[in-house]
Amino acid sequence: MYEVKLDAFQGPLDLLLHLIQRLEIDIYDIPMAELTAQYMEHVRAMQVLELEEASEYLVMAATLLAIKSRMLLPVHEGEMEESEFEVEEPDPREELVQKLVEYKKFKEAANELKKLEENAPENFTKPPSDLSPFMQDEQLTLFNPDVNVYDLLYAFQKMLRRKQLRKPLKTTVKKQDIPVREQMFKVVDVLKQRGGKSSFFELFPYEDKSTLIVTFLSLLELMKRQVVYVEQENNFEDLTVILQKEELLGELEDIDEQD
Amino acid sequence: MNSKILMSRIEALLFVVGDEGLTVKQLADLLDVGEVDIEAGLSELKTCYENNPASGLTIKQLADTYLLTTKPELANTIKKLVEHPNSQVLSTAALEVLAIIAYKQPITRAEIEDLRGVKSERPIQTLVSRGLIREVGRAEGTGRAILYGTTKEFLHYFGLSDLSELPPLPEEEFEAEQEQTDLFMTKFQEVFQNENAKRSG
Amino acid sequence: MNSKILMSRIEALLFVVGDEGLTVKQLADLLDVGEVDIEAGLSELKTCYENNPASGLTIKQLADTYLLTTKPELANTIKKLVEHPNSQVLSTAALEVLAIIAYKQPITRAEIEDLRGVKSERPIQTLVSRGLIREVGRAEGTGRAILYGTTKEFLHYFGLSDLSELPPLPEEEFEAEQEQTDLFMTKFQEVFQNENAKRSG
Repeated sequence: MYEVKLDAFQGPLDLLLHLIQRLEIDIYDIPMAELTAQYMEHVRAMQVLELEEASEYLVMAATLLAIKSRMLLPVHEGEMEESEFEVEEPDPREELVQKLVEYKKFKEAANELKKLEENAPENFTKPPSDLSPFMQDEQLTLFNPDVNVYDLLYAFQKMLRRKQLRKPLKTTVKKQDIPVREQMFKVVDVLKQRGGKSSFFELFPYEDKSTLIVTFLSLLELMKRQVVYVEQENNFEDLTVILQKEELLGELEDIDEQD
Repeated sequence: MNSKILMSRIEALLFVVGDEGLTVKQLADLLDVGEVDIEAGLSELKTCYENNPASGLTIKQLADTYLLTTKPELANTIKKLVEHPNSQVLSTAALEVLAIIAYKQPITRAEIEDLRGVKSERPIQTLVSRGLIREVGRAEGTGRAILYGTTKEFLHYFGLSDLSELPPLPEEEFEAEQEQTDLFMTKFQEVFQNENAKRSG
Repeated sequence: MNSKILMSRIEALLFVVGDEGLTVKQLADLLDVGEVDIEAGLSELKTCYENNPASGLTIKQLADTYLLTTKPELANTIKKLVEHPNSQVLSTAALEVLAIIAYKQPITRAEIEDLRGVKSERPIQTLVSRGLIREVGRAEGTGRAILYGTTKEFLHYFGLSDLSELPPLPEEEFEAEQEQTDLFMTKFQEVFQNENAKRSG
């Protein structure tokens, strides 16, 4: 069984690179049978997740199978050993290898960009000043003639960002964190109201993220203490939370509140 | 804190906020020094600007807000920028207002000003007179404020056949939440599997 | 023009345009002096900022544009007021697409998708709306597909002043060839030694 995480891969090429690395395969001499088998197994596990790119994974699966079968075609003995006889019989893997190598290059480049992103020097600029006091009334030149929709979008974006950036100054009151302990009682109450059973998502009617997280933590605590348990009929179906104990009293003594 | 360092910090803060400016109290809070020190720093900065002919900046006080601005004697230089046909900048305010209207129409002036954080009467006027935006209705409520929207001329100007051809706005909020949910689900599944393992074990 | 006055004018203009910045040519046109004088003025201004501990500003170059920014050592002060623009980091998908565009620009969506082996519409959209990439033209042919390229914002975001400052693209091909050559040499030496052994034997 493989545990395949949602969105762990950036597509079939990424998955293949991962497998090649994990199986310590030489990218220039791929054992197709092994790689295909591993790939299929992963895709099978991932298909359940209904990835948006499911079709691309399947196309790649078909490609791998095709390459594998082409490699099984009989090859004349001599060709294998004496390179002088090597003629225009391209390796069926060649195109795939090229793709993988090319993709790997950009994957690494993306990592380099990530490092740059983390270490970018932090210079702050300012929004352009309001120049209307300097403008004539009859000012007609509005835009640079090259202005296009992207400038429009960017102007909007910049404005939004500017607005977002100033938020901390205005909202100085910090939100009061709800203690996990308190939320555990609430969760149990909700469950009692619903006859001891609720769908997982119905336990999260709260809008702000901190409440969501506290509710989640409290649910984990309740599970750990076996006050509730969670059922799921099939993979990735809705979860059902079921109350096991009516009373919480003894269960709350050793909760670590993170203050 | 060394007074020079304090000055550099005040200057940097006033610079990034631009036209909005900051009050002495805000500066004092941000820099964690007394208001007296901030006042001294501001006045020292201003003196430096005034005494330095190579500096184009000065500090202006509007009510209780201090802002960095260009020296009055440089007004003619700045005017050139506005008059210069190829300058990107002159478009900024109008372009921003136009962008807001394009993406948020129908929208009132008050809403636009709220989004931008500055008065926007002038750019709106200019855009109306250029035929890029127009009144498309009136808001409900006492004021019956004018609602603005874009015109056909707008589509023509930007080579669009339809508003739906505007590049879509980012879904960053959504993505960020999405990621959190994913993380959340991953964590949850981990715990869930552990629980299951315990049960079956 | 007196060089101090020129500096003050350059500073004032750069201040007013803010994150838009200005090129040497624009500055030269606006101030009606030669580009050489502008370059000298910019460099003199930068030196003054660097040497003055009471100054919070510096000059940064992005492609051919110059902008006024705060000094990097004041980042912590500014961050009390504003979030760092990079606080919302890019997803892996967006970084991959961005890397491809950065090194292969101008490039179409289809080419990007071919390289990555997956649909890439969403990350492209995110990058467009964050101002990191933009349409730079249309491909020849029936579809007239959009060609994407990186923006100045891209340079700013990654702290580059120029595309040439991008780290070189890893050259897998080269390494592979190297290895093949090595293998060849090893084989050759083996055979050679065998031959020698036979001869001497």
